[in-house]
Amino acid sequence: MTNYILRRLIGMIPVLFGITLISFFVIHLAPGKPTDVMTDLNPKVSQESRLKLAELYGFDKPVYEQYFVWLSRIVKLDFGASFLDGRRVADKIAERLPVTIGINLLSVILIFGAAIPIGVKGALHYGSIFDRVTTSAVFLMFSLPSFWVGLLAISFFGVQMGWLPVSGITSLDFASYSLWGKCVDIMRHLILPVVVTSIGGIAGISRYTRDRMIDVMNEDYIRTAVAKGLPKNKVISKHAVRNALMPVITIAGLMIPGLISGSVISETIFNIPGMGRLMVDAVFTRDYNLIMGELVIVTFLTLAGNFAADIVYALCDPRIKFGEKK
Amino acid sequence: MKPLITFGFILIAALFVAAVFAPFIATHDHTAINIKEAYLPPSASHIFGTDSLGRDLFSRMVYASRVVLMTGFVAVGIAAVIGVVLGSFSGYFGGAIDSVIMRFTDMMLCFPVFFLILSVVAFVTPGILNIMVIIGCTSWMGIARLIRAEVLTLRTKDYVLAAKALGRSNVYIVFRHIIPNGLGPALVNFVFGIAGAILVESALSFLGLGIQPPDPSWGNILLEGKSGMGVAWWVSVFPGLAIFFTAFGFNMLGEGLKQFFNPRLKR
Amino acid sequence: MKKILEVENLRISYLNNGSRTDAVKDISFILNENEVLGVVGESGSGKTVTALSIMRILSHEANISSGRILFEGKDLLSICEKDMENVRGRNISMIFQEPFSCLNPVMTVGEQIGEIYRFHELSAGCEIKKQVLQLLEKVKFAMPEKTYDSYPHMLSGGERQRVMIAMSVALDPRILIADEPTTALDVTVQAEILRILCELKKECGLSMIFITHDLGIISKIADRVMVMKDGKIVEENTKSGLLSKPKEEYTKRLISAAMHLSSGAAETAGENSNAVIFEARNVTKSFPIEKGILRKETGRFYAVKNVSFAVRKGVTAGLVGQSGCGKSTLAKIILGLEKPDSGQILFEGGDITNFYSRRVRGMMQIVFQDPFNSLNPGMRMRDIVLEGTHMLKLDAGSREDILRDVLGKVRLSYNDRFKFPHQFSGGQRQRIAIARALAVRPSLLVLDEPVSSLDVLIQQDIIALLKKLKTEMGLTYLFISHDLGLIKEIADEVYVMNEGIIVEHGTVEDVYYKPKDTYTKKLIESVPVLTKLTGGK
Amino acid sequence: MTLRSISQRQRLRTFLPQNNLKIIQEAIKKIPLFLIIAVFFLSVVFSAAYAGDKDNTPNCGDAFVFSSIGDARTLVPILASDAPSSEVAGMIFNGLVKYDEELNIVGDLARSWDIEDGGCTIIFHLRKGVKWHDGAPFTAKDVKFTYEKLIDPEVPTPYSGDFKKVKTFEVLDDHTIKVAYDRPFAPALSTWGMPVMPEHILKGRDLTKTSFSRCPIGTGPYMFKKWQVGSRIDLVSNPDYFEHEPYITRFIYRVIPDSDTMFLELLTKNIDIMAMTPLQYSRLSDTRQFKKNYNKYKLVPSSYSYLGFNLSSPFFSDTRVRQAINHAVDKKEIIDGVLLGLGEELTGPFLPGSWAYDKTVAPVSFEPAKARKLLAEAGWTDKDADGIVEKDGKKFEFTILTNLGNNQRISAAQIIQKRLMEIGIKAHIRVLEWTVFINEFINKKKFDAVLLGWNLSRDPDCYDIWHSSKTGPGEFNFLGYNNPEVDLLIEEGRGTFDIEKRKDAYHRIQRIIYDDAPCLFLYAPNGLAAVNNRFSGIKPSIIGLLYNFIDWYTPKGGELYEL
Repeated sequence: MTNYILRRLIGMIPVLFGITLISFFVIHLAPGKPTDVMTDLNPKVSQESRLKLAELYGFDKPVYEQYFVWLSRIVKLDFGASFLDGRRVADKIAERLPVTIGINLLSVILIFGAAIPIGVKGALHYGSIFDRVTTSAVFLMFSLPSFWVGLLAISFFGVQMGWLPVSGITSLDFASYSLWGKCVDIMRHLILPVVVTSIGGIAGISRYTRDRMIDVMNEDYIRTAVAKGLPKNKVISKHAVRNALMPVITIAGLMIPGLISGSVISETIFNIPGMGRLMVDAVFTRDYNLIMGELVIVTFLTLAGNFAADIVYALCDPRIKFGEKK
Repeated sequence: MKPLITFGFILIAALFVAAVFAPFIATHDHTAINIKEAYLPPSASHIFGTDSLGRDLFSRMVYASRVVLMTGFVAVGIAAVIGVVLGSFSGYFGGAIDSVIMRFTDMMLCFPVFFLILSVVAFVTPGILNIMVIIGCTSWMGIARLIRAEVLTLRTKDYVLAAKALGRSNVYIVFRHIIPNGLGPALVNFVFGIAGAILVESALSFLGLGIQPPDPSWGNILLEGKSGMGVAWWVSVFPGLAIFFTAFGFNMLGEGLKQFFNPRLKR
Repeated sequence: MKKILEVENLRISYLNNGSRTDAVKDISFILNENEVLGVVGESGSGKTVTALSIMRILSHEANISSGRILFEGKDLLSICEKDMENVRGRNISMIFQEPFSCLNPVMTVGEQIGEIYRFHELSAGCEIKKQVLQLLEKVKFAMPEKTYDSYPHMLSGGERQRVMIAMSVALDPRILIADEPTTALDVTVQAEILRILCELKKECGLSMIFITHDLGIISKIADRVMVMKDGKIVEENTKSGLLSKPKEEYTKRLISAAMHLSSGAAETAGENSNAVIFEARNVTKSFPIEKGILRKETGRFYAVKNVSFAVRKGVTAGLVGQSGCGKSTLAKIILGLEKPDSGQILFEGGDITNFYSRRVRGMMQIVFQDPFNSLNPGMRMRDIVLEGTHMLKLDAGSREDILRDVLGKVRLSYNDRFKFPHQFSGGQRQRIAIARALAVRPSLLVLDEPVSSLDVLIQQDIIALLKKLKTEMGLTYLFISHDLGLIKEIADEVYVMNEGIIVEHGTVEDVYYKPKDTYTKKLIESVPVLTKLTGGK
Repeated sequence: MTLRSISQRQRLRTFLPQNNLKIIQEAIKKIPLFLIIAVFFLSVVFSAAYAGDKDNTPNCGDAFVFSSIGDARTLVPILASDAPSSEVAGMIFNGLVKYDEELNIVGDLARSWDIEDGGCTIIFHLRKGVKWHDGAPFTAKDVKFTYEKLIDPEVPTPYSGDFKKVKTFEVLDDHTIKVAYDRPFAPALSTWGMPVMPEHILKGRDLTKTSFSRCPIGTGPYMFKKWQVGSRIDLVSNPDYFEHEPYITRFIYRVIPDSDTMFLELLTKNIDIMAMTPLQYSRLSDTRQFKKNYNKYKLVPSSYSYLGFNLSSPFFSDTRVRQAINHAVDKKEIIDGVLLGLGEELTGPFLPGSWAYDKTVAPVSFEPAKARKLLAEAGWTDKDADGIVEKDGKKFEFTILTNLGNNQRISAAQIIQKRLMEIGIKAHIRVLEWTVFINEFINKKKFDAVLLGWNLSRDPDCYDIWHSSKTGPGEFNFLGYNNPEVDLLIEEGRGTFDIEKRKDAYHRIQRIIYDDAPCLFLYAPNGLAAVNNRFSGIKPSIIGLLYNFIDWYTPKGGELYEL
């Protein structure tokens, strides 16, 4: 087991390195530097002071040199400071990461919680009304543009009905609430964003589960289980579902990049200070340190996520020996 | 599932008809601005009503269907070509080629694709073609992995060995035996991909990086309608429904194709 | 003899994409207590569907249009699902053909067997483990403790079938239905399984329905025999009665085909010293076993160890061995599809180990086992057959002639040439594969288990066709099979292979009647030869 | 002044229309933003004058929730170049002087000042007894420290330009400062609205890295309390503020990136003030429930949008062509279409309603026929009758560039495109991301026409935009406008303190520029705001809404938030 883990970790490093290399050069393709953004067309700042500023931040050096400077700092886990307001990139990301991960975890739970039963039931009652209705409903949710749904949801639940808060993650006098009050408040704020972000994901997972379930139900060992006289629901829960759900775990691993990068749109609509929003602003203001910092963290978490998914999959499926070629 | 698939097929056919015969179907010149007729509700003269500049929404939507279809097909076309080629070669030749291609695919999969699209689109002038190319170049990984898995099984099939025994070259085998049989699942993925590409375009338009006015696209019409939701519901409802039905249609088509290629699903 | 199970005018039909086909057409039969009823028939004769209907585990496309299955006074087709669950496993149990996919890959063997006790609430936790271990000993597992905790993929085909048997007899059922339990297994393993089944039958007083297409097995263990064809019962009689005096024509043909295959009239062309067309000298081939972090090699698995043999023109060489003995790898090495680690390969005297010229490649062709896998489903028959002719640089007209000529030889109609593989039967597909090989006028034809996945009668046709072609076109065959009877019939000389080594070589006479090597002896004994019963040679 | 204007994210328009809470980078000329802000926030002209008038003594309490599209970047006042940072810093700091309700410059931290030897030296007399939020006394040393930081080359402040003109800066005693210039400099007085920073805290610290930017100490009416990055900043009233303790105890600055979500927050009373789009102002908010809770204010424009021509491009070097285009575009139609009528036509580079704007300059009439005649005169005729005029073989086809995210400008461009087509000119529209737009097109002069806007400050001095010396890369006269007469008038206007002389100069500038038509002056959008009606003491003026914020109060019992 351990040498499998070691091999995977060693495998991660080139990938991480590759991604940072590509993104560093892609970003530097674009015209304009952060210093331009800051002192943009401001007559007070003369041309030569703008060049001096560029030196200050090291933008005059060729791109690959900048990359090595940046890389040497990253190795020491120093992400540098954001050009916008001089704050450490690590702090800025640290503020936003928990919010995004929190929301995305909830939406993953919601996605799997809703999609798997739909998928399994759909497969068992193949072609029944339930199957047809859920399939079209699930595709309906997949095909709705998320920001349109978001705004409709807010104006209906938030404004007309007034049940849920409109945006943000905490209400105004949050500080004065009791601990329990705080939890309830945050929960009420998160209901809409989580639902909207997870609507798209349910279609993919439920369709995938349904196909796997149908395949597994045709397997011979299911027929053996029935021949052993096991009741139908036992056969399904003990044998069918367990075999069908294993590949679904790897799918969870693949969803992480989308989730961690945060749904920029729902963060904008629901006014949630998340990673997605941070990245969009960073891109517009050419905040290289912040963009690269966020890329490294998002990529690292994605690799870790995929790795964890593989481990869980290997634990569930005894056929996969760690590393040995069967 | 038969009715749903045929329903999906009809939707796609309707979309194609709208795109091809746009000039005939459109009731008005979609670029005609008429401030006096701004925000008119749907009526006999304007089937879908008018937008903030008084342009007929129905005509703009019909012309936009061309842009939407192009975005979908070109973007996913690029992704399919890259995916199929890389997938087949890494699956068929295996060894060093396989591990290099697969490492690269894993890397691209971990890559926060939306940011790449964001950064590139933000820096390159957001025209229709750029968006399609970018969406295409960042969504081929799924197809590549799928094709690689297919090719791995096809490679061991007896008719491939028989062809080798008959002295046929590797290239012949790949293009005559491997790819035709591998195309089935790729086609399914292709169709689902189109639905995805359409949604990505509408998301990009939301951030202002999608297809830029005055070229109409459902994304930017929807965005325009977003702020006027209270006043002119039709400016946002109709493009939203259009996106929904198109994506829904393609998904159903994909489901149908999947059952066609994997008979056991039909059972 | 008391009647334990009775089937009355059972009629079952299948509905797939609109068309309704009758799988079982009004059959009735009885099973007596403590009796083994052998059911014989080719694929598609409805024998498996009947068995599944007794256990009521038919797929939901099938629908039982009429008939009753009486067991202990109850009609199994009408009782509710709950009661049927009690019948399954406790009164009637069943074992299946494919050992590789019959066990849940992600559950340990102990768990899968223990599950039966738990659901039938027969005994408490720790008690169950003890009972399962006893069961495993009953089916001859050397170390039951180890097997208890191992997963299905760690066991061999034979072991898995024994686990299935253990499961089926766990609750001492009264009837055991066995649907071709040994077909997918090697001959030696087959014998073992049959021995275990007979012991269990005596010990627990089981009555059995044994379904198979191999009359050899029937002659060994069945008491009564029932022959089925296209959903009807053609003939039913005691074993000795049926085998010695078959009434129906179809039964006669089945018996003669089986007799022919197992005993095999050896019309070998005798020893002749034609020129050696193909020779392999101490060929070795091994595959790396990778372990550890960087997948470094920790050992090598030798598929072919130092094999030398020669094939003479016009002489059919037979290669016999059980699955996993390396005969397919050897076939691929001969055709240059795999590079040997060491050793030489000579063709008509020239050394072609490293380079197979176009000409040489054209002279040797191969026909594979699985008819469904050997033809590209997306190509028309005409293109498949002519696939190899690109080397001959012919114009369209002469290509058509070759097509017409070759199709004629394999008795396929010319106007089917635009059909796709899925429109042909298994036997026809194998003929197409042969036609494809013949189109390039090879001198050596390697046949890797060409007929083992076909029904007995169709096997007979293909073998007859191959013999005719050999004489007509002066072909040389290298016939590879695990079926000793088949080799005896078609081959002139025989090579016996075991774990990568050729253990014996000689003419058919020497190897079959005067086997020197112990492995060959054991192999020949375990073949259920029909002759013994009918008092033949 | 910067070009950023109403660009970047949809509408960076400050919620405080008019010249109140002006966006820093939109401050047009010499007058630093802070002077403007200080004026609008802190001037107590009214309450000071009628100190005695205490009939319904306003009580302290309640909270005021402010809404903004972007979060503040830094609260070090002299580094704050974006609107949110300056809005918050404006509540925490004071400048020496500020604007009052009628745009006159009045004292803030400076009690009074004397102008000597012909306007070249100003002596400020500072207010006594003023304390920093941490209790330390406010002295002239703080002003000196702020001045030195402003001209320090290491500090990346956008406001150093004006202070570099100062010849000498002397501290006479703890409460008097003498500033000397080499030439009379009209906007000089307004530059001293720049907020003063505490010397005893910031001495020797690097302003770009100091933690001060996250928790500032000022002299202003509100003290910093808490900052949740990306969502809100909490300020609390300063009990011993030198004018009087502000009645509203808590000031919460909320960040909501999406304007539609912001409007929904307004409807559910989660925010107390919002800068609205024309659509929200005119259509979405005329519901009974909205009127019950909110008052709407329409204020004097604080910026204008224009279609600027690259004067060195072959198409637009001829004045007649520019005038023809001026006739061809119907400005009224654009204002109705884009601003739903909530904007004013303008005939020159000054804000309608300000003293520098000459109302007598009549707008050019909308006559496509005259436009075609002018084009013909300039040699552009449609010989091959393909609907597009051409001149010596070259088709009149050009591209209008505008920036991403500003829907109003994109709609205006489409209307102009239609109108130009009617007189045979084919205009394409291309939308560019802001930084790409500035660096690749504006600075490198690679454009035919641009549709942009200027946010103007109160002082009409337009040296940086229209003076011919300001056409270098990165400077504002990128159209390349060069009119010696205008140059003279600009220098004259900024060289004298006498309002009448300046007014006469600017009126003549306006007439000349309007005739030259280097650009089409399209529209000046009105400021649109909605404020919760529980607050009393609101007096909208030419200078905006929140200039007397410290006098706002919620009558007893009307509070929405307890303390």
